[in-house]
Amino acid sequence: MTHGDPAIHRYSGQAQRIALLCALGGTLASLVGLVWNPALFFRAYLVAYTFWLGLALGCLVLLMIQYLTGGGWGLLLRRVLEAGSRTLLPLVLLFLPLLIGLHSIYPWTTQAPGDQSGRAIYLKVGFFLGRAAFYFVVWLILGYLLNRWSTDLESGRIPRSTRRFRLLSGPGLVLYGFTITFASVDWVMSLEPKWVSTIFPPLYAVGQLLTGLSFAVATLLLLSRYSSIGVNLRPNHLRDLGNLLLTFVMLWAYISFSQFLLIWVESLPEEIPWYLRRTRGGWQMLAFLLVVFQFGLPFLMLLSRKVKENSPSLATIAGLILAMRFFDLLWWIEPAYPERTAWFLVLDVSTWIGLGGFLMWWFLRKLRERSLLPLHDPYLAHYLPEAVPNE
Amino acid sequence: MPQIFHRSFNTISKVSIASVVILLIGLTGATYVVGWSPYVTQEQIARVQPVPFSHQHHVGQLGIDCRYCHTSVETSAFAGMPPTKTCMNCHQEIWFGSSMLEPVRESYRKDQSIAWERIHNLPQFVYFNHSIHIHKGVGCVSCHGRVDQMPLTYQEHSLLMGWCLDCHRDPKKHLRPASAVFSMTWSASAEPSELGDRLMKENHIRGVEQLTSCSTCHR
Amino acid sequence: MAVEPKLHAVMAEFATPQELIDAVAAARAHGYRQIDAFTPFPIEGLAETLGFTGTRLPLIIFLGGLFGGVGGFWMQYWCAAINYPVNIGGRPLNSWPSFIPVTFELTILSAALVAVLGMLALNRLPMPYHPVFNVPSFALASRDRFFLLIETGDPLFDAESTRTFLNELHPRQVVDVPE
Amino acid sequence: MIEQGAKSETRADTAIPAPVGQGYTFGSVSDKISALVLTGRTPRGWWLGFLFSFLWLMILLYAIGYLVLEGVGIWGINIPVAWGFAITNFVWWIGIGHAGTLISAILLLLHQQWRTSINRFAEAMTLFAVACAGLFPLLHLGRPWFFYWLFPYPNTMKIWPQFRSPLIWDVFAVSTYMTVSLMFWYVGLIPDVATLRDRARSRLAQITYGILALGWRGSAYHWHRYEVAYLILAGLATPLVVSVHTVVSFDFAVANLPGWHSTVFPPYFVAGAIFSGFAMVLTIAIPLRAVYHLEDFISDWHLENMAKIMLATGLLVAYGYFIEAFMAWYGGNRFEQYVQLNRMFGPYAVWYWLLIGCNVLAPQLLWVKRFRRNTTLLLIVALIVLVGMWLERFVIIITSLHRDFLPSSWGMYSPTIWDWATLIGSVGLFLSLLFLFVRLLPIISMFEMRTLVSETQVHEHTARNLGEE
Repeated sequence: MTHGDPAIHRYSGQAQRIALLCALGGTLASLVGLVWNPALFFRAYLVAYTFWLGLALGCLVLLMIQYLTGGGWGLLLRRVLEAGSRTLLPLVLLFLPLLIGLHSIYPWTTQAPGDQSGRAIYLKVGFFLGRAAFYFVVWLILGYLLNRWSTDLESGRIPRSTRRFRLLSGPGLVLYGFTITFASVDWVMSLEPKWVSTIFPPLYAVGQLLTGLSFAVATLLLLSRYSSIGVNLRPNHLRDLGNLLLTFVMLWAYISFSQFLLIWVESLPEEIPWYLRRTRGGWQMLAFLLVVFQFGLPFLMLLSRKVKENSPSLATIAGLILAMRFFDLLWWIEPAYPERTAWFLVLDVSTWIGLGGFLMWWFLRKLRERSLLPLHDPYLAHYLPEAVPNE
Repeated sequence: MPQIFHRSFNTISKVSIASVVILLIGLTGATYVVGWSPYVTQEQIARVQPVPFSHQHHVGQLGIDCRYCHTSVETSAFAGMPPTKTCMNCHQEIWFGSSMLEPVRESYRKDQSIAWERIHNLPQFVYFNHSIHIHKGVGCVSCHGRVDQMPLTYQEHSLLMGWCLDCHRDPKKHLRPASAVFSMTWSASAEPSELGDRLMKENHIRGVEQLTSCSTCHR
Repeated sequence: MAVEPKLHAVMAEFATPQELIDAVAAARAHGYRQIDAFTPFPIEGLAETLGFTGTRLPLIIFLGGLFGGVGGFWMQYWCAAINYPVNIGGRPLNSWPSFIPVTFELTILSAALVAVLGMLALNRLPMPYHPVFNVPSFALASRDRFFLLIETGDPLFDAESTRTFLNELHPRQVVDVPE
Repeated sequence: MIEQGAKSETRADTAIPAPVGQGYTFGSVSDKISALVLTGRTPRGWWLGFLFSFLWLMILLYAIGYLVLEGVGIWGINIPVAWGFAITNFVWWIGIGHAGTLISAILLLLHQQWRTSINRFAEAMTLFAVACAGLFPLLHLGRPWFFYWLFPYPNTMKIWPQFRSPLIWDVFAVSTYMTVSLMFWYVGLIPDVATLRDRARSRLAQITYGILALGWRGSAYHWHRYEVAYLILAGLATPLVVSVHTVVSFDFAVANLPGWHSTVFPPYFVAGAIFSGFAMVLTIAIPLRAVYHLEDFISDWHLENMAKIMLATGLLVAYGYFIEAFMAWYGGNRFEQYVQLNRMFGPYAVWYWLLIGCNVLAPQLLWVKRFRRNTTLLLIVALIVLVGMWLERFVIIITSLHRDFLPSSWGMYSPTIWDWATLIGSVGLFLSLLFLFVRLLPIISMFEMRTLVSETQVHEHTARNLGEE
């Protein structure tokens, strides 16, 4: 099978080499960190892992959403989302280092809450591991089926209909909502075991969606720059993608602000420390940057039609949001630890790059396996008539 | 299709939109004018009393001190209205035959208070205390005006909450030494400009935040 | 009528949107500038074909929203922190997170008001009387007919030749629009 | 090619249905919709329905009159449950008022053409629901005639509203929502009212619709600015819709009360609002299309789409119930845990489980396509959801309030006949306005329908040409 023009192979080959270099460099730097200060390394690893897992799951969720809602944007992004969701498989293996460092990451593994709360039952290592296994099984099954059927659709092994995709996606989203709720509590919220916020799991999920979307948009626009993706991106396509980004940026800001306002106004002793830790000791600078670069600037830029219809500027905004997602997670996770050495930021970034380089290499390999547009999707003629191949 | 509206309706529609806007602005303005006017606040309106008592005569010409009649002003929330006995202290000697003073004598004979028409009336939900104001150095004249020039007593100020706040937000300008509290003619302009600051400190007057806290007046 | 009413424009009536779009393009190509088209629903690109270069409305609305937002926040700040600072539950006088909801609402309110009033004002509406309503068949402009109008004010306008020009576009009919 | 593509689709459900029935022209669309309004004869059913609603409206007026004379003591509220039916009804109505603008604005931005059939009456419904909603906090003030004290204006007291209070945020949110929704609705109406003006035969109708149409003549220049303004208005209304119920949720979540102070409240309330709003749209749309034979405009496909949105938002609401209970258990705050248990097993447990049945269980039927296509069943589910969403607000308010921190301050709440009269009366107000709207204004946007017809024609045209090649 031939997919797209050869340019994609040439450029993605280059990109893969860069990704591998990143993987090597980042991993080496991180290994130095591991030897030097294991606790610091594991925290950095948690930040990086949370980011890249968010990317994979964000892609998976968007994949299900676009099957349910339809629309041209779903067809344009589908292949990127599929390849993104396929990084889940290596991410299962990459979960193992977290297990090794469990004690230096989660305070509740060493000191039990010891009160009447459900935490005392919920936060136990065995239960924690069992839950993690469950989440991964659910996500892998969803990712596997959606990708498997997609190749089947392409090769004509199944009828030309997205019916089964939609039948899976509805319950799939419910399952995702259910698993991500507990996963967010397990992996991030429990870093400060006394802190409770009912909006945190939705916020975590929206963060993943934003990661997946900004990644997919940036990738698609980069691809369209270097090779033919099978259709010329027209202003209305770009506008739809830009509006989608705008919506998720606003959603992220809305949920983040709701949580902040409600906790700030109440100022309860079990809630407010979470924000106090994150708004002093230098962290307020990062908080400010997050507000400006993950919300303010993209929001204002994306209001403009001209910016949205300009592929490079839209790609830049998507890239900016993607980068800020990492710092957002950094801001969530790192301040949970009171003691800190000056080099933690370097370690965080190098681990992020190391892990990401490997996953991006994997992603590009998977992306090359299929055509860049779902040419056998029955809705292609409706949403992207100009992309229908002449048979 | 024939025209539904005559040519002039283009102008009429513009004029009517403009007049609705002007009318709304005018109505708002009128509400303000009426709401702050003596018609609502009763300020500057002298009221008819059972006996046409003149503060101008008693305070301005005869120089009787406020406290001669309003005895409890320094010690209680209410300044107090004098009993008829206070009037009779003098009026059994002078003007004892005046027909104008007949209600006073009758009140004294029957041992029944004179039903004065109350001038300064604050709502029930306001806790106002005369003594604290006197002791912190707020002169009578600040709120009641130049009663020594009032033939018939009237309300000098609006007594609206905003008027109270004018002073509570910036009390400095309205303070005077203890010796001048009951003076009708004392003027701050003759005094050194830092007097207000000094009195604020000497009289232990609290900060604006406490003076304007809701529960200072609404308890 | 004894006196022939003054002419406002000449108007051609079409049955389909495509015919109108073609006619507008032809009129523009012929050099007519003071023209207008009337349709029962918005047709994408028609205004541009007429020579409309775009509207300032989005900018005006943005400014309206900016005014509402900045003004809204300032109002709250001034009321709560400057004019009458009241201590409520120990919260800061400038409780900016608490001011966000009202700031947001006022931004939207102001922008929306500007959007509607600005749109009407730029369109010079309300205008209950307009010469085009003198044409009996114009009632169908809000149903299923499409009209092209060339005003007498146009430099190229000449009652006779303009009528001929319009007739060449194969309209359903060409009518005079009296003042 | 497209024809072939259509044939090669083996399953019917992959085809996207046309948003308007086959065979319509610009003219016939306009005629059919405007005829509902311009007809001289008023159907007997309309009179019956209107009289019935009007009677209920009279109940409301009577209840309000008595309330103004006697004060809020005629209601069942007292310490500790000071927020009774009035606030429940307020939140319920304002929630219902969310679907209209949501359908109009968000679906417009998402190019969802199926909105065209329902947006007009959904917007009208929004306005009437917000009017009903606005009534309750006013009546709850005790001295409703002083409502203007809530606005920041230079007053005799020289004080300002407390901008740190969510109750003031409410004033701004609700009044902004009312204003923007009204403008959005009216702007959408202008071209349609012009159609009515041009088609009306009676002088009175011509003048009335003529004034409302502002002299609209469909100039291409006007349409251009109109569309820009309408789109931007939609863009503004979308976050506004979300903000309104968010602010309503702040009324609760900002209070330091177990069961109220929960950070998930904003999105969970918004989802609930859309949930009940779509339930109300279905409740109106199903009888409306049956009575006026509007199946070509409001097809089963439209109803199914709304059912799907109801299912999705219903699941979000269920998530809200779940996450609150889970976090109460997980977090270990004893008061929070007590309130959760008290909700489930305390004196108001019946209402709690009833609401779970209405809001969580009943919508699960909508997973099945056959049920989504069954209008009777859909209507029943929608009605159940409306009841369920009312119960949700009732349970949130009553169960959190009736158990104070001190057991000595515990109490119970029972509504009086005046509570019920105001609730029923507000339904009367809503329905009366709706009946008037149906009779006097076009219930479906005619100019947008013409646009759809145009697109369908173009689509058919190109399809035919391509087929011939």
